[in-house]
Amino acid sequence: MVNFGFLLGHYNYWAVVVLFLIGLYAMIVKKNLIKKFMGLNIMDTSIFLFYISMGDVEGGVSPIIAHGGGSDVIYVNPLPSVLILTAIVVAISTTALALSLIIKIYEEYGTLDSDRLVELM
Amino acid sequence: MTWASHLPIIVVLIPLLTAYITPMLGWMDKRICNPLVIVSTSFAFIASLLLARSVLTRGVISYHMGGFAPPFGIALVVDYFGAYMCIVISFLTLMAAIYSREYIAKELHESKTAPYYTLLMLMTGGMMGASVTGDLFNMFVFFEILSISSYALVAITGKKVAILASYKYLLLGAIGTSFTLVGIAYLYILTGTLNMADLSVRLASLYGVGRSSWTLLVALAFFMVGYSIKAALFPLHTWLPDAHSMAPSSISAVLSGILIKVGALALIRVLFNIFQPEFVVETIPVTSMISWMAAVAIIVGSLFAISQVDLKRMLAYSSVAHIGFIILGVGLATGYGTTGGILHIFNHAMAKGCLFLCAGAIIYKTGLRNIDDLAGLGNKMPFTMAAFTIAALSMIGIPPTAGFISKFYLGLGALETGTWSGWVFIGAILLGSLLTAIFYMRVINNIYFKEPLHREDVQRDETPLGMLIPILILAGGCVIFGIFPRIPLSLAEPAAKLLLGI
Amino acid sequence: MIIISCLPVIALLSPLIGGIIAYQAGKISETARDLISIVAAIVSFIVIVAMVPTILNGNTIEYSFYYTAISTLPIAFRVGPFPLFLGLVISFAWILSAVYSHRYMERLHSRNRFCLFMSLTLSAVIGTLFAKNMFALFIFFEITLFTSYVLVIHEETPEAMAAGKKYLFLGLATGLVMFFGILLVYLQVGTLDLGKRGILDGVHGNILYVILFTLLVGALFKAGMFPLHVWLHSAHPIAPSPASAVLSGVVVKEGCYVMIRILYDIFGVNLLKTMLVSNWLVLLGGLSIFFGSAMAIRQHDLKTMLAYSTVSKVGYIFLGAALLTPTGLQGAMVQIFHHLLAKSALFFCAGALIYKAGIRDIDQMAGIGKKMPITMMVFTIAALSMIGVPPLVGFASKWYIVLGALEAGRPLAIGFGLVLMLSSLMNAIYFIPIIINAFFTGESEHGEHKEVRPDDVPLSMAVPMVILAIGIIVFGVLSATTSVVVIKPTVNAMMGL
Amino acid sequence: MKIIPSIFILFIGVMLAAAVAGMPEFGDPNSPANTHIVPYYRENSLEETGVTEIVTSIVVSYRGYDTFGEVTVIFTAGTGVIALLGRK
Repeated sequence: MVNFGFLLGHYNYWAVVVLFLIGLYAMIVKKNLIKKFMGLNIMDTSIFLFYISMGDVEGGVSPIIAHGGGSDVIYVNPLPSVLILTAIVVAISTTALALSLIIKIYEEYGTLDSDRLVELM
Repeated sequence: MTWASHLPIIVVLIPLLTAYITPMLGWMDKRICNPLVIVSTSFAFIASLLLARSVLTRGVISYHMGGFAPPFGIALVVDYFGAYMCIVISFLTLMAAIYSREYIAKELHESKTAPYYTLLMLMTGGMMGASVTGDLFNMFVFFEILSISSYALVAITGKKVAILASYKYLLLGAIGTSFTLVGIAYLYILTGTLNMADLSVRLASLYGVGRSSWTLLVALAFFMVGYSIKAALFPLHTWLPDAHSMAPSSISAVLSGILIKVGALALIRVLFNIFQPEFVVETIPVTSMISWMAAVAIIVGSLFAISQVDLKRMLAYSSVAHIGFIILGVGLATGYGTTGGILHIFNHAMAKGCLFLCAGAIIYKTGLRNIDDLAGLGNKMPFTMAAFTIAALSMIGIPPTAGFISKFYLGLGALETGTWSGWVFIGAILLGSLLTAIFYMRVINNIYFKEPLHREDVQRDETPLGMLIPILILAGGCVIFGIFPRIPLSLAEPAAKLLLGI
Repeated sequence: MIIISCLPVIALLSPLIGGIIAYQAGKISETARDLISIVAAIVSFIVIVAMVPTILNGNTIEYSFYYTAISTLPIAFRVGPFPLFLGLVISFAWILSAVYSHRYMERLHSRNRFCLFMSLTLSAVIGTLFAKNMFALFIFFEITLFTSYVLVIHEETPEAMAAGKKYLFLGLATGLVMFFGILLVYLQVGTLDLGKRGILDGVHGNILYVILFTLLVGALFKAGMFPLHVWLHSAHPIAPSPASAVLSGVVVKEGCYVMIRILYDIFGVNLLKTMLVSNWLVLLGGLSIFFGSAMAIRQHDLKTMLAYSTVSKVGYIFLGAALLTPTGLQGAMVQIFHHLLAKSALFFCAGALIYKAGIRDIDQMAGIGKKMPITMMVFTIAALSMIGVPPLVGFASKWYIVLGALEAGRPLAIGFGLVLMLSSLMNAIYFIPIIINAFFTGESEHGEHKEVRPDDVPLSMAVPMVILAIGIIVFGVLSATTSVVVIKPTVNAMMGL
Repeated sequence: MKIIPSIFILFIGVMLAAAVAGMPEFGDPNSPANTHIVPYYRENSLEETGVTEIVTSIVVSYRGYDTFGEVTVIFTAGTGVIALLGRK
């Protein structure tokens, strides 16, 4: 019944799905603010992986045009790499801001436990 | 190639470049920041007006960044809606910038002045960029500029509660970002393009074809969730009341007035520019789904607002309700309805901007935040309170204020659908209007018709002129555009028609 | 012939601007403030008078602001005979009210605000009268709600705030219902113009009943008709007396006016006849007459009694209009004029009693007629007119309504005759004892007015009252003439005859 | 306590799985992503931008505007961090 070819043909994507869910789960369920953000980073990383995966081409080489490179050379798709460069920077920026917020929260409240914070608020 | 043809990029670059200069100048002398920002936003405002004029005369403008043709390079596409948003954004930011001069001097520590203005400009640039872009990924990037700067601005006062509010906002916002990123990836993997116009063409061939339509639907769902978080559409609004009430009032005005509307803009772009109206209205009824959500948002947001004691929190919940009005209008996907939704973006920006600025003025002068303590302010700050009243009436939708016109269009749009759900929607609109009246009239009654607790409360002590001017301009706008609504309608109507393809 | 003229706009703007100037002037001098607001009302009156010849010659005056509002729905004005004469009487009553309030208000607080919102209310009422389309009409209709709300809660006591809350929120809710009806009309026929009689002609089906119901809810709320009267008996008495007079005399008439426009201009007589709703509407009017009178009898507070009496009189107006016959409509119109004069006079009298003797209760009025003869004479004339005693104008109105009922058909006429007799009787039950008590009974021992010297109200309060009383008599005597000259042509025009 | 998040996660997982089911296979050279725009870059980027590395040419030329936005995002985050943690 199960089409293993289909499953295997998408194995990278399945990994991405699992990673995404782990990240999302951590983000929702974990009480520690830093762990929540680690969850977010896992989620983001899974998306990066996904972008890279979809750019891959069977037997492709990195997209650098060798001098006189013929048209028969297969390159991997460069566009997702470009997008992911930007997305990584965005994720880093968000994380930087989040961590500085967390530092402030710890200074002000003395705890990073989200339940405690709700009480203190 | 005259300079006028570069207007689409100019409106984005003015605030962003100002943002880059501000810290340098602020390092030399902090007093320069404010005039610089005011001048720059004024230019952005003028540029937006020129942009709108050229869109009105020459139709939709497509601007190729770096001269690369659209599917390969990034194209900026300014349609009526984009130009309209630019005007709203630059106008309200200008008001907030003028207001900030005196407000920020008291509210913020001196060392934060330069970062404040830098972030304000970045946020404006981000909103402008998101409004004029024709590229899906580019919109994501600009959304991040505006989101990250708004997270920082919410927390900029450094107050305990503000930091936590900002964290909450950031957490949800980051989830929204990730979701939209997934949506973009799915669309890209199906079509291989990121340009909105190209996407809409290439997606059209995929509707209902095999399993790839599943991916399509999931992508749509992820976009909806992601941008609904940014737009604070119920039930994803939970970050909004904290963030908007804890931010400095000038920022609250911008956040509530336009930032969430940019989220609505993204929703509109995804629904009508990327996915075609026929698909989202008929094939799968996404629009009617978000309309239902918006109708619930109107009622629930208003009910929550009624139960608030803190003035700014009440205003924040009112924003939840009014983003519902906007999204409802969009989701109706009829000529009148979508026009009403788009028109309400402008009307709500003015009214809610004015209200938040007034709330800021009250806090500035008296330090009061609690609605029950506001007695006697009608005599103490007559102009501010008059502006507050006008803006509140506009929120309720009392003629001849601007809110009435958007209510009229939304109502017509709901009836125009001709279905029973249209009758439910108009019920929600009217009930929402009545509920809005309940909580705004409570404030107005407190201001004018209640004995103040202390004698000194009735001494005349008006808001400083620098803060009063933007308040009065916005309140005046609420009335003027209620009597002369054709001015915003001249852009809103073609915008809706173009989006819906009618 | 249509004549483009900005006179309606001036009539509308002069109280608006005058009120704002008066508000500012009031910070310096109270007399100047009152003078300015009186002058503003007089200007408005004169402007309306200036339109009379044009209208009597069979022309219409129009004015519209281009670029206002939405494409097919400009904020525009059109003055025909009916709005004109109603406007004439209203602005005249307003002058009297402004004169009256000069002395009356001096014991109350926030006088500047009161003056401002009186003027704004006048402005909004005139806007409602002269509106060309339902859109503009609704705009002014809603503004009236807000401006009159401030008048209702003027005292700022908890009771006043509660009454105001009821008034405002019910008004908003019913206004929204009416708004819904307007949207329905606009979507059905694409116009809201009130000029063509029966713009809904050609629309079929149940939607018509929905539209009729929703539109009438808004209008009848403002008019204080029976099921929607719940705010009236608390809001009108609690306001200061000059405000009660204009609320009961004018703002309620605004609701009646809108009701008539809905019935005759949006639906039209023919359509209403095919809809077969006339009898139900007449029944509603009859209920209102009964209920208002019955409740009035039970009251001890004079102003509350007068407020309930308003509910009953609005029933007459509605009933007359709902008969859908020319004479019935004529009766309704005369009743509008009559009630405007008489109820204003009665509330002025009630105000005078409060001002001079501190009396609010009917039982305390024994013997007051000897001390305040002018007040009580005016009261008597107005009350007799309310009961429908012949030479007075109230009789004329009832007479026409009866005739209208006869035109509509025999069963209706008999039924209505009964209603009329009963309600006249009820009116007599609650008015006559007061009069007898005031003039022919000795002073009651618990009256608060013992120390009142035997003098009457000041001149500035007496004159408006007397003018109104004279008006009641004169129009009653001349009712045949006025109805031929003024009302009959108007009615014919509205009926499309 | 953790049941509701789990159900939510499961729901998202099902959606993601459905989406994966509709995607072209991993590494498929004929997928739309690999055939629509990318060939243009392969053929024209060298002469239009003069850069042999296609990724670089896209980053700085074709999608240079995105990169400008990306720099701005970093700038934003930097300003934000300064605003939050900067000297008191």
